[in-house]
Amino acid sequence: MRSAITLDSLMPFFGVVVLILAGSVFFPQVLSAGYLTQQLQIAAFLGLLATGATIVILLGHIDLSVPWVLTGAAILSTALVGTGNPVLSAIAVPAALAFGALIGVINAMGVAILRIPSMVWTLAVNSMLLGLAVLNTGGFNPKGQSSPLMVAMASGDILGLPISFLVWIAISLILGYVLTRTPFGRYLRSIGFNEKATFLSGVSTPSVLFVAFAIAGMCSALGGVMLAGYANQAYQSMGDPFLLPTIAAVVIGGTSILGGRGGLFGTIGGALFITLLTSILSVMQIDDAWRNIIFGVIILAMLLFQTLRKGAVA
Amino acid sequence: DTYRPECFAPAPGTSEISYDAKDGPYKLAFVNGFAGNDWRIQAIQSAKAWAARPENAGKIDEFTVVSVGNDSAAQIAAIDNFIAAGYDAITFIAVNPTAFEPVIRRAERAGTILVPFDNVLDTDKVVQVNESQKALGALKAQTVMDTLGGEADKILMVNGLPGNATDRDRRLGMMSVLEQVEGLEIVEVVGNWDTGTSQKVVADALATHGEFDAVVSQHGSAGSINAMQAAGHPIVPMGVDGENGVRMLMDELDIPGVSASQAPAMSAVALEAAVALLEGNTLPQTIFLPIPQVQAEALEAGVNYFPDLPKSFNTGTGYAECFAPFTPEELLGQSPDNT
Amino acid sequence: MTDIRPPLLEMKNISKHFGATKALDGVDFACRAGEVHAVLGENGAGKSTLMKLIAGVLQPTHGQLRVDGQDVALNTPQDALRHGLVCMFQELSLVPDLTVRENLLLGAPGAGLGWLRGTGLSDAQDVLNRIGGDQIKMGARVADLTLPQRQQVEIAKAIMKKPRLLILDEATSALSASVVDRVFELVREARDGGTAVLFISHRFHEVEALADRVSVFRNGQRVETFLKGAHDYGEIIDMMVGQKIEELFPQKPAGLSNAEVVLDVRSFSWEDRVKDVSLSVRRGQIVGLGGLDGQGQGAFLMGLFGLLRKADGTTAIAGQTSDITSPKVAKHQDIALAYVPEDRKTEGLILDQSIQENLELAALGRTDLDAGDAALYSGSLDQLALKHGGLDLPVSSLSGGNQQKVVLAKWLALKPRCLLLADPTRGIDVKTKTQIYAILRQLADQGTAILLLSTDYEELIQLCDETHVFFDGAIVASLKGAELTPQNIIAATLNVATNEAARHA
Amino acid sequence: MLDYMRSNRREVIAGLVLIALLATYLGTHPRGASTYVMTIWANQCLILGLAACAQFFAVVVRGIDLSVGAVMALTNCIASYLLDGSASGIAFGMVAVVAAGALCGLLNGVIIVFGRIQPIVVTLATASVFIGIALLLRPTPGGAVNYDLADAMTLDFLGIPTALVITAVAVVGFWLPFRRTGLGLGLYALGSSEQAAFQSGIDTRFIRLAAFTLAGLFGGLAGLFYSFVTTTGDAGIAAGFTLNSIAAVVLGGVLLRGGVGSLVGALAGAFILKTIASLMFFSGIPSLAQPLFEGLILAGAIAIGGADVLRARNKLEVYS
Ligand SMILES: Nc1ncnc2c1ncn2[C@@H]1O[C@H](COP(=O)(O)OP(=O)(O)OP(=O)(O)O)[C@@H](O)[C@H]1O
Ligand SMILES: Nc1ncnc2c1ncn2[C@@H]1O[C@H](COP(=O)(O)OP(=O)(O)OP(=O)(O)O)[C@@H](O)[C@H]1O
Ligand SMILES: O[C@@H]1[C@@H](O)[C@H](O)OC[C@H]1O
Ligand SMILES: [Mg+2]
Ligand SMILES: [Mg+2]
Repeated sequence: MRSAITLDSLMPFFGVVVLILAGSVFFPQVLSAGYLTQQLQIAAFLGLLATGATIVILLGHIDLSVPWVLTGAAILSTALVGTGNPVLSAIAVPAALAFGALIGVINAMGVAILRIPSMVWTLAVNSMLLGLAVLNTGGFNPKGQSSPLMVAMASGDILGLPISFLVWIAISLILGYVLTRTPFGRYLRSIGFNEKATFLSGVSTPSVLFVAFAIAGMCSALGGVMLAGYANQAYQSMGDPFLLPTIAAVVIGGTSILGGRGGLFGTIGGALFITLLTSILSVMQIDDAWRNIIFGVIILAMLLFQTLRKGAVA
Repeated sequence: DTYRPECFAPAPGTSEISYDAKDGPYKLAFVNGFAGNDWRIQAIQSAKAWAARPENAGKIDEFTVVSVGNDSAAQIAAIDNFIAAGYDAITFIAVNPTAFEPVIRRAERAGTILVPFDNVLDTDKVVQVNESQKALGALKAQTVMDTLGGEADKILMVNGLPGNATDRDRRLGMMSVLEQVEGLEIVEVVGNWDTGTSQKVVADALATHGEFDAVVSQHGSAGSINAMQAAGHPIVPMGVDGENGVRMLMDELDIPGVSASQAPAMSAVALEAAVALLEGNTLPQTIFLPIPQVQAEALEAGVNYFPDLPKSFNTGTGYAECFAPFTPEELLGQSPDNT
Repeated sequence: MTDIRPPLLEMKNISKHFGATKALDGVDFACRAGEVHAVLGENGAGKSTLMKLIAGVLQPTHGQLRVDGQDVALNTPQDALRHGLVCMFQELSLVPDLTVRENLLLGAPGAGLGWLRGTGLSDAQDVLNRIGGDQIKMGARVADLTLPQRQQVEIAKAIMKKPRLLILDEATSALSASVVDRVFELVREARDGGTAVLFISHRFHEVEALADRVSVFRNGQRVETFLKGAHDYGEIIDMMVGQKIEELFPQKPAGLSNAEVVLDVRSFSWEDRVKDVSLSVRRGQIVGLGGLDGQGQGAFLMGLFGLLRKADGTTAIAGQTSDITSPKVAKHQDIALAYVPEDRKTEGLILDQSIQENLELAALGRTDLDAGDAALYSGSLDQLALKHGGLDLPVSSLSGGNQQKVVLAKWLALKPRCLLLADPTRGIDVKTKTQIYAILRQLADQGTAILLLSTDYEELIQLCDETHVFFDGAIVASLKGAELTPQNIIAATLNVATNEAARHA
Repeated sequence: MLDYMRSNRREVIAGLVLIALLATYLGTHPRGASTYVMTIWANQCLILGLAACAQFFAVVVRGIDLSVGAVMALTNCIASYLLDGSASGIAFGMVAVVAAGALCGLLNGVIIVFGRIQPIVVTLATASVFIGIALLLRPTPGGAVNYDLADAMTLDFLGIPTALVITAVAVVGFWLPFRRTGLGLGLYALGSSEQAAFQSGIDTRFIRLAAFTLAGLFGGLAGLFYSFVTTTGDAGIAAGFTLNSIAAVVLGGVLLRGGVGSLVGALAGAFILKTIASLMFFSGIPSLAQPLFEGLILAGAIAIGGADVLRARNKLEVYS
């Protein structure tokens, strides 16, 4: 079994260190435990989404329904809690996860059965979810609220470490195990490289796609639940700012956008890196235009660095 | 004199506009930009609630609402379509303040009245309904400075979505007050009008800049308050927007300051203005609606905020000076299938 | 033949390394105008690598190339084309989504980025006509052509460039004997006109028929170059493999007619591509499937493996009727079918993954096996003598023959009751073939039902106990024993002569 | 004819879907089919159409360009400075705007080819940079485009919408001849099989650079035409166009795996997408239900293309 920790996946962690050091030149507080744990807490939201995205990208696909799966899960869970009914409140989180899984299954139906490119099918699913959310908000609008559990998951801490971060890492570990130590993980990457040959090896490739998209949907939903816990509410479009950073985090983490190659370890670094970069650009009060430019240039620099290193080895 | 100035208050120095009266009932359309946004959804609901009120329903032949997304070309096309279809008046929230000059000319030729609101146009050719964005910003800043007795060392300003004229003007309004304060350090972050984003950037600002004497924030302010709570930041005066959740927090935590909002019910006022114009009345070219605002002390559950409604609900359910504000039931009871 | 001019192409002390693999190691090689120079060697000997250096696809790690005695650097295929060096690759250089015409235009001499004129198209059409490709429509998408048709187009595309040096790297592997003959005629003509030809084939009789000179390669080195006829077949094989090969084909056991039936297929039909095919395989038998390409035999194998929707007919394995709806069902221990697909690179293997991972992939889904257990594979890997630099290297680093060994080993790990093979020895060297034949025969003896689709009638005759020949979706002849002759097979293939007798319901 | 339809099945399906949608739209429109209505429709369609053309050039070489919208935003902002004033100034301005787009594309291409990074990732990053520059130029929307020019480009010509004339010129004047050049064929070859293209002696690097430069150029054209329609510059327009351009090419029968499809298909896909959105105007669908319906129709249109595979009788066919 090849190690999940490659040089590629270590890159973003180096990047994180560089960012912290560079940031601390302007703001010594960047080195404080408070600031750093806060980044861990916030990175968890992006991290969870990127975890799901990694799985789908390893398959050689992409999931553009992340934003409104996230929003939908947040609306659903807060609505259930908002009913005040203890039973409905208790199932809020599981229901949101089930919703995520369901959307994942719908995504997979288009991709695995109808063979529609995931890039457009999941986009279409995203628009339908947006439509559902708009219709729902407009028609009957239940009072929404986050449950104490949701708030704790997003904002609580254990021994100084944010629970959101611990949840993210726990899920990464579990899924990391699944990816590297189980047939499912092997199938996933095989499909990412060559779906036809995997199918011909007697693998039910559609099932793998279904499970993978369902897991990704659940990750997005969990991200939505947590974000609702963090903001203590759900709101339309809460997922929109996450789409491109999610993909960026996965790629920066060394997972090939073509599928097959990569893993969750790098994604952890990628999510931390993107979160920290965004945060530092924000606290430096850099003008929006320059924030965009610097963000793009740094991502490019990271990518070029990765390929240059490979070039040097070959 | 212009028509009902207590509601359709003229902006300073604005001109007046009137058209020849037309007989009703009228064909009206509301062309929204992006739909997946709580404020906009409520604006649509307000418009429909207005059209459903008996005193208005009789004047309306047809009322159509469409949302086109964040694409000014698509919005231009939608408006052109309603012009082509012979609509009498079209209200819209402009995706872009400078893109509608040719449409205005085409509407004029066809005799269709355009009434932009909320995100309005850089034009003096049509009647526009809005609150003064600068005044909205200034109000928040002025209130917190007054609460602080006019002195402060450091203030946090949470801005909206960059690239929008409303964001720009609200910021300018805040700046106009804050720049007068001697020795004041202003820390600006970009919250994108989004609760979650605001919460993140405020959390970061608190972690790196320490404590602030006050906070002024645009849409999404609940995030700012959440972040301060999480960081154990002391209660300081705040100027915030009018989302239900913000008012709940402000009341619960006894945060001094003001909650002032851009009210989505503005969509109804815009329709009211359109009908007034169709009936031959004269209106100011730029209308500055009275800014719905509540001083922190005056917050009261069930009156100016609603614990039973979602936090993302916008409390701006009406402009009392124009017509009786919509009750939440009136807005939410609107079934989605009676356009 | 005395020629004082420098050779058309000369290679001096050429090496090509891929990481630790030395594909070529200090090779000196020359090819003269007006000769057909055969390059022989087992899989992985470095033949294709040598050709790719000449074609500008690869660049040497060390060494120098000369054209007409002048040092040249061939950094891209364009550089090679400029010197008149044209290669027909083992992996075809046709663009699948473009039409035949467009492919020819792309490769036409002088075709740049600008306006394309049809220059050379009529030459190409002439070539196609001459080599039996007159059926191929200029407007057909290459992806829709059969492999032999693609090879014909590739040949036309190469010849229309009027090469000074023409490389045929297993360019005729899928062509039937009669077409190969016509291609050879064309090649000889070109040679007589002064073209140098480098010819690679694993079919010895083709070398025999075409070559003037022969170079034998082994392990990245040139062993010897000699005029054809200087060494006999046995000697050449010894040179190639570095050891003696006693018998290519294993001995066929006698008297199987009443052995138990392992695989029994009744009335298998699918669309109008496979028509009412029935056959059975007994213990100890290897059953061949012959026929021209595209007559339904390939589809039939696919159907048995559960790849075709709405196929009719029944399949029984060891007396147990099974409904096989997908490869996953097919490989389940209750059925235990294995299928070695035609295209090992895209269907048989996951090239980017390691040899180990490829070996495990089929066994992974079997609850009764531990895919990680090396013992599952070691037996067949030893028997097939897989040549590799470590099981954790990507399978793409193996030569074609060794890749095929991995595909076989991956399926043999499942101890299949029935093995379906789609032309498993195409492009495979003689030694590897012997190894594969031996293992197939041994499996058959142990009771595995083996269905072998082959384009090589030697195999159908020498290895198979019975051969069914397909034509237009149906079996038109079932030959065994003394009936298994080249004449009968070819006749059946074309569905001429005594076909009535062989047709059964 | 039948042969043509079979080999261009995807474009034919897209065309039929478009005709059906357009008929529905015109059928529900109170004004019906008229030059005015067609002009409004065609303007919108052409903007996304040009964006889809940009995406097409990236996709046909097996890439994705996530910077299409950003290039539009940037060129739109540039146009808002250059398209007002003297006639010669405007002429220069138009060239400069398109050239700026091509330059963006070239930059993408250079990073992709020489940095050996996946296009989707490169353009994700460069999009951020382009938007940043656009925001430097136009922190908030503003500037102006000469109204006469804008009118000339966005109204009609002898009763035919100018946008449709431009579409026809793009197809007949550019695409059909282009398809018969070595470059045009090379794009397909590269996208269909890079290995085969390379071994056929095609300069794959140059072709890929050219493809992304063309993508940028069409992005610039989209930005330019957007400027004519909106007569102003806005840095915030990127988001919608990028993803829609991808949906458009797929609807138009261009395969994301490269090598298959045409500019005509890309245009048809874009027109379909915009017609779906226009259907909402007079559909009578409740306003808050419109986004859902739009999503459903989009998904339906996409699924029509996908349903094809359910007919495949050979399970391996779906993997190609
Ligand atoms: N791109 C590559 N990367 C790594 N190793 C390679 C590569 N190409 C070829 N090799 C190795 O170089 C050696 C020579 O391969 P080559 O393809 O030249 O053999 P060949 O003689 O043509 O074999 P065959 O008869 O199977 O075609 C083999 O060991 C092969 O594994
Ligand atoms: N006209 C056609 N209609 C449907 N499918 C076709 C057609 N032509 C080829 N195919 C596909 O190609 C596959 C190969 O089947 P075919 O019968 O041509 O194989 P074959 O004769 O055994 O070829 P080979 O000898 O190369 O293995 C079939 O599964 C089938 O799906
Ligand atoms: O005016 C703004 C409105 O246009 C937007 O949709 O929501 C936030 C408001 O502040
Ligand atoms: Mg109170
Ligand atoms: Mg070879």
